[in-house]
Amino acid sequence: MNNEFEPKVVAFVCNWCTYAGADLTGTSRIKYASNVKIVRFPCTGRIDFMLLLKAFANGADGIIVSGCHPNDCHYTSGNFHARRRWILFRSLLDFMGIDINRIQFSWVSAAEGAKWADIVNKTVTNIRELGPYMEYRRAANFLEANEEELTKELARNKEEEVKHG
Amino acid sequence: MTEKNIYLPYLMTVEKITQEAPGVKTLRLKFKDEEDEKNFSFKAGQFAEYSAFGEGECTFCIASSPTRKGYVECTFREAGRVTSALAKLEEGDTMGFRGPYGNTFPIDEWKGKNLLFIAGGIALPPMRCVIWNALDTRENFKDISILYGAKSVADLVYKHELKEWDEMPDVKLVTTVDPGGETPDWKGEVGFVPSVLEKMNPSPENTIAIVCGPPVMIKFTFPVLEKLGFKSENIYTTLENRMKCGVGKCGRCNVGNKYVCKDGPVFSKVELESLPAEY
Amino acid sequence: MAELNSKVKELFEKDLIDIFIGYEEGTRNPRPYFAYSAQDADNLVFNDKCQGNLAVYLTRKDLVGGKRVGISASYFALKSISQLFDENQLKEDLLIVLGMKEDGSILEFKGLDEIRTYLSEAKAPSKQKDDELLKELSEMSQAERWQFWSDELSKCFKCYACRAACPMCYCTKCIIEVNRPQWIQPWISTQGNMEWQINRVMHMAGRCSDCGSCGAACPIGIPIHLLTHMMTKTVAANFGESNEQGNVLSTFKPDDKENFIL
Amino acid sequence: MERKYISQDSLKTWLSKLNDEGKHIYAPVAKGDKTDFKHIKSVGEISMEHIQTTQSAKAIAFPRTEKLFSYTKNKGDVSLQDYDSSVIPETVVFGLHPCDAAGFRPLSNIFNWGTPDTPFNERMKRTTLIALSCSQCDEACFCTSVNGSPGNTEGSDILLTKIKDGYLVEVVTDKGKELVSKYENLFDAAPEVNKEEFLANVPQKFGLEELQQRISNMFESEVWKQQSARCLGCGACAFVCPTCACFDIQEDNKGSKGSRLRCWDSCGFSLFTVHTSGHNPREVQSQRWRQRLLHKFSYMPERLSVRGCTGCGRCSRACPVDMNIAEHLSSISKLENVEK
Repeated sequence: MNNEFEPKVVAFVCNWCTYAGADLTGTSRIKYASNVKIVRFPCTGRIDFMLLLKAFANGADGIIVSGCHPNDCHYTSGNFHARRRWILFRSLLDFMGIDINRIQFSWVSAAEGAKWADIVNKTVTNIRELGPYMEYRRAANFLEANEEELTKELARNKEEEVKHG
Repeated sequence: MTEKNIYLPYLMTVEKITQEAPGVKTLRLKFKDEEDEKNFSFKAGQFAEYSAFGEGECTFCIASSPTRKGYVECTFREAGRVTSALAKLEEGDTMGFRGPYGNTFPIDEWKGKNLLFIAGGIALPPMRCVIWNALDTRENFKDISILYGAKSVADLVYKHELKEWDEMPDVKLVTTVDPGGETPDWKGEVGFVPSVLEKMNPSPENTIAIVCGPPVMIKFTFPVLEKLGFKSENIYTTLENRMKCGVGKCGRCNVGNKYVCKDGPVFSKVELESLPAEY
Repeated sequence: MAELNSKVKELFEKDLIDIFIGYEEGTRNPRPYFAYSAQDADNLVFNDKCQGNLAVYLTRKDLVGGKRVGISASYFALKSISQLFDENQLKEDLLIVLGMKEDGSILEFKGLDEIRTYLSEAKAPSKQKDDELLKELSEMSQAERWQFWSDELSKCFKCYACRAACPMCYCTKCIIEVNRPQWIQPWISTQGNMEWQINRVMHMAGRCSDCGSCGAACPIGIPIHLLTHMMTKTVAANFGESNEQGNVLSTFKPDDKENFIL
Repeated sequence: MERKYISQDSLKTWLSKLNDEGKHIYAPVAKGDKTDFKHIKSVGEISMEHIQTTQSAKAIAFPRTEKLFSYTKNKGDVSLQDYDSSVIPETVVFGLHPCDAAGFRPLSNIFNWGTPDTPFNERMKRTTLIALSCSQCDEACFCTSVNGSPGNTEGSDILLTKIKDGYLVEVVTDKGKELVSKYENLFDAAPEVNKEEFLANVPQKFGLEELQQRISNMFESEVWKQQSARCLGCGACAFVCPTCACFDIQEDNKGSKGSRLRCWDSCGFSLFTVHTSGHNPREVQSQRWRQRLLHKFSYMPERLSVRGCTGCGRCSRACPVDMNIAEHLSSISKLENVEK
């Protein structure tokens, strides 16, 4: 068994541009990292920031958020709204010490199959270097009352990590 | 551990699912562990906490009669997170059950009396438990009358049992639907429960009235009963309040210093009158 | 202060208001007070020890519903009032606002426009201490910031005093109470606590008056007002000080600048 | 009750030895201007200067969030994993004040009303309370108004009182005795002192009898509305209270595994009692404030034979809008026109 760390990356993409772009990547037979799981949304404006946090809490090591280029939104302005939200959200996360290097934002159009492959590959390489995102997951598992249990559990995890190299 | 964890539910198998009305289902539950079943008993009027694992717990009365052994039933309307999850269960699935909790209808004290059941909408389930209990021990009681009303014909729950009760020679059943809720072939009454009750004109003589329904129905039914000559000590109802623990600890369900989960859910009208209006 | 008392007295005597929202002397610091008559007006105080943002009471229906309301408002309360108007939460003809300047003088506003004009010209009270803390935090490494906030927020016991004290948190059902889907864990855990604050701050973005009442209200003393303070600065830096086109997050400019989208 | 003496240094040694034994020691630790109970690693962390910790010590037996049991789902089937009491460590709470120690009785009465509550009882069983008499108080303290006192031994296993350079040790229970007898050599004979001289002087704010006479008969009073007008409806008062025990039950579920959790809740929240139908028996803040006071001063004494308030004054200190409970209670105790 290969014990090398395989990053788990979740991609939140819009239906009209990036999803179609990712489709094109496939039909063009461009090979790219298989670590990404794509979640399709009607529009980037529809991607709630909580989903990103849920992804981290549930085991994602990296996140890609991607949609139509400015002025190309199927709904005219969804991506403009999304962009504002990301600007604020990203700076808030950074201020709270949540690792924003693990979130990649991008515009990928339906014609940019190669760009999609590139972004995924870049993100996966980047996350591979950063390693698994344990901090947020640990906070997710924290229950004060079960502190003792948690300590034991973490110790066990560590042992396993050591065992598996 | 020395004592039993009171929050740990019994595991139950969903044995039978009945669609009673739009959004209303009855689940028949069987204990997974025979030992649990043997040690379990309850009385008419008690309630329980039902859990859909992964979603949480919900409080309903036990809708089946204690005279019918081997299972418990609950009837509920899909309204929130837990009830929606319970409604999605299939026959053979496992759910949790914690109970029985609360007090009971003083059915033993009612021996030799007439019983008048008045229910509205989704409040027939708590009453169904007592009705079957009374019918299964029919010799203990004199006349049994049931007045049941719902918004529309479709919303009447326990349709097949209503038919069964209707066909019983020693039960007087009156069903009614709100004006506008009738269908062309509806043979029952049309009108709100309080006015139909007035028309029914039951005798208060040696009779216990058990009223269950939405607050507005209760509010208008009590004066009618009073007018008919029913004394407060002969009128019973059940209260419902939001609950989490079911055992008097979580602090939600009290009305004044009475806890619906411990002192209720069954209250006589006399008790109700002594409570502050906080329900 | 005597000016405030006589002004409010006058409002009652002329029968212009039914209730006046202000402060009275409290145990350690002044506390919110509601005057219902000219006589009550004698109890009103206003000084630099007055904490919180009185605008929070303007959306309390059981308190002010249908009443003609007067209020003594600090700079920050004025900002909140202006924002509440933008969000259609207040009625202009039911509200008389007395602006309380830092030097103790009173500003009488005739209508919302005057408040807006004043706010566009007035300088916000300085927040030197908060600015220093902000700087300190932003100079930390990401890991240190994580340590700081996860330590602080692990103490939170979710009493929601931050929400209750905030004039902009007037929703009758908060996101935290929505359970289908359950966006945020309602129980107390570091992650849930953090996500609660992230949601709170995101929902405040561009609406927050930066009054700091959330931090002042926190019984455990978690500096959550730094989050909103930081957000206010970020909003201003990215989208400018005024939001004439509407709330920051419900509008946009095609040329909004960022440097992180590939 | 056995009385002993321990010097400042020996006290530190004693606590260090208990810590070395593997007992979890919770003690007040200061950070900034707030002091709170924390699981300490060394006695050096302990702060003794504070008047009152921000939070009470109730979380030792009634944690903010606690697993009641866990389950594993497998298709339609479910298996349960019961509450595991073996993970609860032997615990010593040091430095709590008599008002906090007294708070464990109302808690215990709530959790054992009719049916015993396992998680609470298992934690209590493993907890020993070493309380510290109060030598100072502030304007929020009112223990003397609710039958308490700064040197009250009720609820404590051991009560320490600072006398000059050491502590008078009152060993109240067998649990306390156990902790002392193991390290007998650290203790000396108690000197002849009048303990009262070393205690804070907590002024009485209201007459308990006058309050009790009125409060049970004033459900419909206008007072609740007046008092609660500025209340914001947060849960700070309930969460810092040593006797507030209202809780919520929630589900933590991830994939096929999950747990049922109990977490703190407060009667001050607007949605605390709301029905599925949308009907809310306590619709406005005044009703919720009334519930808070009546629960503590009427319902609990009537049903559980114990008052739900020990006069620690935490709620008054924590309240963002200065809902000073002693002030409100004292105004109730002076009300006229209430049927007695």
